[in-house]
Amino acid sequence: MSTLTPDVAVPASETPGLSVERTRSWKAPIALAVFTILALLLVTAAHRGGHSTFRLASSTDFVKLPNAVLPTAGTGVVLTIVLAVITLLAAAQVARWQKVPLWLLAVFGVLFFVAFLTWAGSDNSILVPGLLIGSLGLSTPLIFGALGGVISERVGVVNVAIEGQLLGGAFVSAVVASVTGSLWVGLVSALVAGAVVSMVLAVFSIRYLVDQVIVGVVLNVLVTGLTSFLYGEVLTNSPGLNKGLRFSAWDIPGLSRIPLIGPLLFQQNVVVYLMYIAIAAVFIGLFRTRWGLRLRAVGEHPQAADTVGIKVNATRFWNVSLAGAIAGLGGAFFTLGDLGEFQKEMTAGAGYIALAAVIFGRWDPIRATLAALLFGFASNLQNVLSVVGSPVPSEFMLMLPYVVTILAVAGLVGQSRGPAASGKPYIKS
Amino acid sequence: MKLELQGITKRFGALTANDHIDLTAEPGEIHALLGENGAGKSTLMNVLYGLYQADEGRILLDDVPQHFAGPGDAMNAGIGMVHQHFMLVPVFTVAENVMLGHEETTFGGRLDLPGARAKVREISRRFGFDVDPDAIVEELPVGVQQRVEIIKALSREAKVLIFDEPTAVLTPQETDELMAIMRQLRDAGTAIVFITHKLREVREVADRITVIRLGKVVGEAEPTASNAELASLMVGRSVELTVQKEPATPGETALVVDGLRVIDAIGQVVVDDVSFELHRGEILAIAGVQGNGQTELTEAILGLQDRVEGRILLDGREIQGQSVRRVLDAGVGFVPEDRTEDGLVGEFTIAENLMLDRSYRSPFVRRGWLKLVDLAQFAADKVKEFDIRSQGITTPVGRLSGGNQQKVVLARELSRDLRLFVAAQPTRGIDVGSIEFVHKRIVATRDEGVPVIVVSTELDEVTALADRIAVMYRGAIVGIVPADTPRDVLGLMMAGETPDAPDSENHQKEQLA
Amino acid sequence: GCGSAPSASKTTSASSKYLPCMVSDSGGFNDKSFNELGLDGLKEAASGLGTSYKAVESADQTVYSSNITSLLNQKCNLIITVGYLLSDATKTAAKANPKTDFATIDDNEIDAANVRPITFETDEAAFLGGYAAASYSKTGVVGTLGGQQIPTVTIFMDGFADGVAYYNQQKHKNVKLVGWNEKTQKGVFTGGFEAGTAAKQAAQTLLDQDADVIMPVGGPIYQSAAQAIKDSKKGQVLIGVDSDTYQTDPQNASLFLTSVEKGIAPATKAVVEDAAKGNFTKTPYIGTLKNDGVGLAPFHDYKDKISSTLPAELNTIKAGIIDGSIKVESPAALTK
Amino acid sequence: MSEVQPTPSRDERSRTILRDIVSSNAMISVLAVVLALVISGILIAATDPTVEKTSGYFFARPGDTFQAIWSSVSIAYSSIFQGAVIDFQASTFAGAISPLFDTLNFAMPLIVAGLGVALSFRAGMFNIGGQGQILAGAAAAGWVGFSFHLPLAIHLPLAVIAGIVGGAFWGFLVGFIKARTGAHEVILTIMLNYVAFYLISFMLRTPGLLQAKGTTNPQSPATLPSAVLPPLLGSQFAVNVGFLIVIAATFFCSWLLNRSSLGFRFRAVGENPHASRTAGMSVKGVYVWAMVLSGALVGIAGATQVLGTLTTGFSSGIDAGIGFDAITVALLGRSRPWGVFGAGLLFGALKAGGYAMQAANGVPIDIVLVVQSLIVLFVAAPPLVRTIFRLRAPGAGGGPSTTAKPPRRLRRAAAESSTAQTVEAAQ
Ligand SMILES: Nc1ncnc2c1ncn2[C@@H]1O[C@H](COP(=O)(O)OP(=O)(O)OP(=O)(O)O)[C@@H](O)[C@H]1O
Ligand SMILES: Nc1ncnc2c1ncn2[C@@H]1O[C@H](COP(=O)(O)OP(=O)(O)OP(=O)(O)O)[C@@H](O)[C@H]1O
Ligand SMILES: [Mg+2]
Ligand SMILES: [Mg+2]
Repeated sequence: MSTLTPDVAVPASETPGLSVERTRSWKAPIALAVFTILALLLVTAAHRGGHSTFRLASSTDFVKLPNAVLPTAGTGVVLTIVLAVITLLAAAQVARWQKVPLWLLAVFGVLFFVAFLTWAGSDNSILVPGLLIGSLGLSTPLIFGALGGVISERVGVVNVAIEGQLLGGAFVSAVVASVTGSLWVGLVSALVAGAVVSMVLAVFSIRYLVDQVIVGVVLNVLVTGLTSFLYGEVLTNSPGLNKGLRFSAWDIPGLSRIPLIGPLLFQQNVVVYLMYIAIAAVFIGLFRTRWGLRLRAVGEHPQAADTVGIKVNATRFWNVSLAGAIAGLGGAFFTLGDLGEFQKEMTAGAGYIALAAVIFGRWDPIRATLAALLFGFASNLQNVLSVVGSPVPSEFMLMLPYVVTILAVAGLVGQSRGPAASGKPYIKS
Repeated sequence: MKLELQGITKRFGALTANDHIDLTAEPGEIHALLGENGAGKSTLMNVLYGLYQADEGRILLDDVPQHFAGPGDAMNAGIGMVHQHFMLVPVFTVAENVMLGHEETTFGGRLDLPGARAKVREISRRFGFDVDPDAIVEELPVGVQQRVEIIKALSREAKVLIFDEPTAVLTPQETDELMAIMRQLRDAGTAIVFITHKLREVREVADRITVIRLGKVVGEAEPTASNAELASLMVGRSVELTVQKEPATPGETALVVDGLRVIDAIGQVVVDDVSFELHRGEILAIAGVQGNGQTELTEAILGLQDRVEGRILLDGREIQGQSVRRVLDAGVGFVPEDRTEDGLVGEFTIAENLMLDRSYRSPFVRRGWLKLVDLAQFAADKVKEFDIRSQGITTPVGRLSGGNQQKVVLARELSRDLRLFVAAQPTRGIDVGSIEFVHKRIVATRDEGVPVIVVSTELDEVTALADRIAVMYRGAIVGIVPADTPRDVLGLMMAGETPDAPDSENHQKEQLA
Repeated sequence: GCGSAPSASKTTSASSKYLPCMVSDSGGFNDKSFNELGLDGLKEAASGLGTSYKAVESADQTVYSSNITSLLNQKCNLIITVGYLLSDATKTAAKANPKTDFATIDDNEIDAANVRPITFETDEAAFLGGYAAASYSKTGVVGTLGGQQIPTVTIFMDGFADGVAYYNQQKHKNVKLVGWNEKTQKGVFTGGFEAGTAAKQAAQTLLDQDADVIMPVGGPIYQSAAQAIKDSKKGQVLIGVDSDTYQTDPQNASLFLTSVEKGIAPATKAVVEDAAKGNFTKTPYIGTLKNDGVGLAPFHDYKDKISSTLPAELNTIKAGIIDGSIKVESPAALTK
Repeated sequence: MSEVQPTPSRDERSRTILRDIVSSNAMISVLAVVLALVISGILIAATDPTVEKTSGYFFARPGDTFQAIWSSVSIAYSSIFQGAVIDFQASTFAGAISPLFDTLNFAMPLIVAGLGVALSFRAGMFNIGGQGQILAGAAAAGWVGFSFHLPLAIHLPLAVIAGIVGGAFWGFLVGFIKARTGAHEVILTIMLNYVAFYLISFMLRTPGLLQAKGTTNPQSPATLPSAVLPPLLGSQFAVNVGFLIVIAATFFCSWLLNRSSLGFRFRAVGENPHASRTAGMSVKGVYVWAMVLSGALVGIAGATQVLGTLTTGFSSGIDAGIGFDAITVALLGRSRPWGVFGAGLLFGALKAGGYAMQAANGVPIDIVLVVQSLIVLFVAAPPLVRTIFRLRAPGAGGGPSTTAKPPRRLRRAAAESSTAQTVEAAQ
């Protein structure tokens, strides 16, 4: 070493270790306090008596958990006290210059929902598995879309076209399954349809350097127009093209008998199981394999990838296509996995919500999945609450998931950093 | 391995960036490639590395003609390149960066990260680097990042190594270390092509020197050639290499920085209790290895930092805690370190960039209207005055060369009534001719009685421009010393050691007296 | 103006040149609801009369009047507008084109010589549906859900609620209705008229409340409810709305206990035929139980599964409603 | 010391000019429209029942198939023309040109909303929230329009201003939240669309808010005559005074972006927020202002909807998809005010013509979406169009550059000063 190190050595590897000024943000305790006060208002000003029943198992479950019957007022008071205690704990934590741990926030969130449901479900019963299963169903296409979005953006192409990919997948899978009579062929055709939409995105943004957001938006319009046109001109006149075939649910032996979890996760149809696989595959693939390493390199620093011999634009093209294929599967959920028939504009903005989940989930497959689940939960909560007769007008209940998303994005996520080269075309001489 | 380039020609549209260039690098030789900005050096190397396809000419390795369709081919043939702008993925770890492109995998296609780590450690040990394979690249100092680039090339067993301006971002010490590494590699039989603007380095390390200008080889030189000879070969005319300036005549105190602390987004104290005073008509150079708080210091003065404590008084008025606009209005001129990112709007025209900091009121705005005629006149004047070479004032600045971009920034910042001028890395990455010009303007500004702060990691520049030198280390000022302080003392200070002179401020005062 | 269009259109011989036309509301003609049924009626009438017809869809409410204008340019003799949202556009166009006949479905506010309103007292039929549902239910819970909370939807739900209540009162039972509270006018809505995951989950929440008879009101959303029922595999049933869905949707036929029919297709057909024969009148066509303009469809597959006395009870109730001894009330009902 | 540029010979220059015209943006746009129409024509023909029938015996009598294809497509497109430009079957001159005014009427909200979206684009933001902003604008304008009894001179402007304020407020929410918390405007605008929709739906069915008296339908009362935008050219033509507002808005945007200091800051922040901040601009302020102005412009579209297009009371579908159409309009217009104006006219014509086509031969209106999106795609990718039509690329500066040209006056001033320079250099 002596020959190599000059006399006045600055050990170059030594990062200047700086002292750290601790920061504290009162955002979290304040938010908790607001919700605690809300809970307090519910149990006092909007007092409701009676009993609230939480049914933990539906009648077909293998293991029947007992119902939880809670006195509405009493439970409300107790939970409000617990919420207040958590708020104080959080405040104390911040006062001691420490961050409020995420799990505490999670516990608070769950308890608040329980408190709210108890209040809203006064003299009524709420089927908890139903609430959760419904949430999963509403989330499934969002998760597929979000996974497609994550892959595409990670490789450097902003994917606003998720809506188009979902819709394309839904349309083609319904038609192909009807024509061939095979659900499986339909499923594969959804992959292809999503990939084709994506390829248009890829060709225009990579080959022709058109702004990716522009292509995405326009593709959504194009696919909406095309499917609606064909639906009106062709499908409605030949019902044989839109027979409404569906996958039925498969119980996974053993697993499906686990109380609560079993019916929720393991009595689903194949599209949902494919979703589990997709989540795991995308997560492992992105962070543990050569494919993921290269993909992320291309999305972060395409020149660097190019200089080590990775074909940037080819990588982008194929991965964007793959992303479309995954989103196309989500489209198949609308038809083959859920409703059977294709309906005009049946995705109803799910692609945009999936896009929001991608950003909300900070371009991470797991977080994006969680974001999509949150959205599905909020949507289904709305359903459940309006059934148990919550006194809030239906429109405000319908607004709930969107407001929750705004609050979450504004309050929790804030500025987030996407893949550095996302949205930028790679131009090589 | 012997590298030979024969008659390489590369055209970009009408522009011939390389015009029949011949170049040979023998094994065990460091071949320096000198040339002004835009001379065509990087283009030539990119052709060699398979990033560009040559329009004419051939590449031979050990006398075998090669065809490189992409960098992959070049790498497989044994060519490695340390790029002018690092080609590292910032969010990846060192090991991931090193393995990228030739990853080993274990069962099921999983990445063999342990293998990559081992490789990084092995190469580090061989060359005496100290690089943690699991460190995230963007968190590493530039010097270390460059080592990662070298490890990357070595991990692929490169026999021909190209260094494209590797020293532009290094401290003198790091530069020395790098040159030691280059010698070591050379001695191991690697053929090295070394590109730089810095004549001192060339003479120190090169075995052979080729100079190109406007895409053509204009001559070869021996390492013994004088700076002036090399410079005039490069530029095609004689250049002044030292800054001509009269001794400073400092006036009253203009800027007082007192107990300044800056805390960054993750809570680190990046500027730690910095205090100094600055007089009218004086240049204070802030030296230091990059990343020791200089950037944040200048940004804090300008009001760009969010969490700042302490006081900054300009002519007795507090400017700390003010908005950037207020600070600019108070008469601060600022040349940011990263001109394309912070100094210019690339898609805007030269004229529009020249009014960027005066978009609220006169002289270019009246009652919400832009005064385009006045602006055009002003821009035309400035283009002439600062010799900004372009097709005209409506050229988007993104299309200008780096030196000309910097001139646009300078023209803008120096055309207000200044009470303080702060220039961060004013000559980074620009050519000798432009450096000369920029230095002259800075000194002229001082001579008008404006206090000037120059931040530079180049010791040459620091010593040439400064009336006093402040050295920063880990966010604090290690000492403020006179301009004639020897380089090695400055080097030690940059490494965090307090200067020998027990009381440098006293020394300074003596000088003033 | 009518230009070269034969003004002799009111004679039977020229009926092949009679051109009846229709404008949908923003739901479009594939809404599995009134737009589609209206079009069906128009098609039937046209083929019966041996004429052609024109139908235009409105993508949104701002194009109602320009669609009507387009049809006027096509020299239509009768323009039927579907849905109360087209009421104002119809009124304006009718005033400006007194020579063209108009008919408007689900709206009775226009009073003009060349406009014939077509409306339905749907709550009367829904009352029967509610009663039948309550009678059939084994769990003691029945449900309903809507697309959007608008009168043409809630009128079904109100009638249904009254029917359930009447059953409870008559039989001293306590069948519970979920998804709609007539008093507070609050309930479960999917937010739109699309069949889809959202609609399916909304239906599922009703099933989760143990409802075993569900009446989804809002075009195709019943399809989602059908999927929810199939998935739950517990043999719940549906009550269709608008048409006899047992016949219009064979795929899901086995799920339909019955349907609350709103005779849009026959009404439209009758109005077109009247007009083509020169019998156009401004007198509203009001579909009621009395004139069989609304009604309860047969029980089809469930004939043998319902209580044996139910048909008779329903007949009595029907008579009661017709003679006014049984009151059906809905805030959504058009002022009679 | 200015750069010595080789001046091209006159001959060479004129050849370049010719080539640039052929492959210029205008030409590309025309070809893009042609291409989009051709593709949509194929779709129309392929799904036409007669074509399908005749193709069954194609090999026996191919002529029938071609005849069917030709008639399906030609009828479709001639009815578009008839519905959007000139109705050559009309008996009167007024009747013949009245489709032109239908086009203007449809274009009106598309242009203003497109301007709003374009403005946000130029400030570096993506406003997908047109739907919400139109709803907010329409609700506010509508409420003022039906609630107060005032003279026309006061009432009408007041209602329009209310629409502007409504849209601006909905835009402000986005800008404000983004500036305060850094939340992504794409998420915010999407979510606020839904919030607006449900909020307006609720208000429309709640007596005392927006619901018309004496009805249970979720519909607002009719706009009072004193707040209705009067027809511009007499009542036989669809276009109303709102079009003047739209023209004024276009002039305003053009001024704002090219000649005002606020617009200068919008563009600077849009291109490079870091440099803008370093140059003392308030980036957050720009976010807020840009979204406020963007929302205000979109709000005008809401106002013209309820004060001009549909004055008989509106429901929650009053946005009519314009918020999303506006995005394609802004894109086609390359975010430049007069470009947006032109794009809005084109899309207005397609919409007017599309409905006429639907009425004439039953081609679903959705085909218009296909045409629109194809046009935007092709316009955005000149090289593709050139490849298809085998055109040569223009000299320099072709490519998909979306950078705005500098304002013309600046260019002229620059030309003067640079000639002065060359003269000096020559001496
Ligand atoms: N995209 C472009 N379009 C047109 N001309 C360009 C473009 N990029 C660069 N140029 C021109 O090429 C020349 C050199 O540019 P370049 O940025 O390579 O210079 P450089 O070598 O970095 O010089 P400097 O030392 O000033 O940094 C300039 O005259 C510039 O105007
Ligand atoms: N991709 C490109 N397109 C057009 N012109 C280019 C391109 N790359 C380089 N040039 C031009 O080629 C010339 C040579 O550039 P090159 O980067 O090789 O210079 P250099 O000698 O490396 O300069 P520097 O010292 O600034 O790195 C410049 O005028 C530059 O503008
Ligand atoms: Mg270079
Ligand atoms: Mg350069």
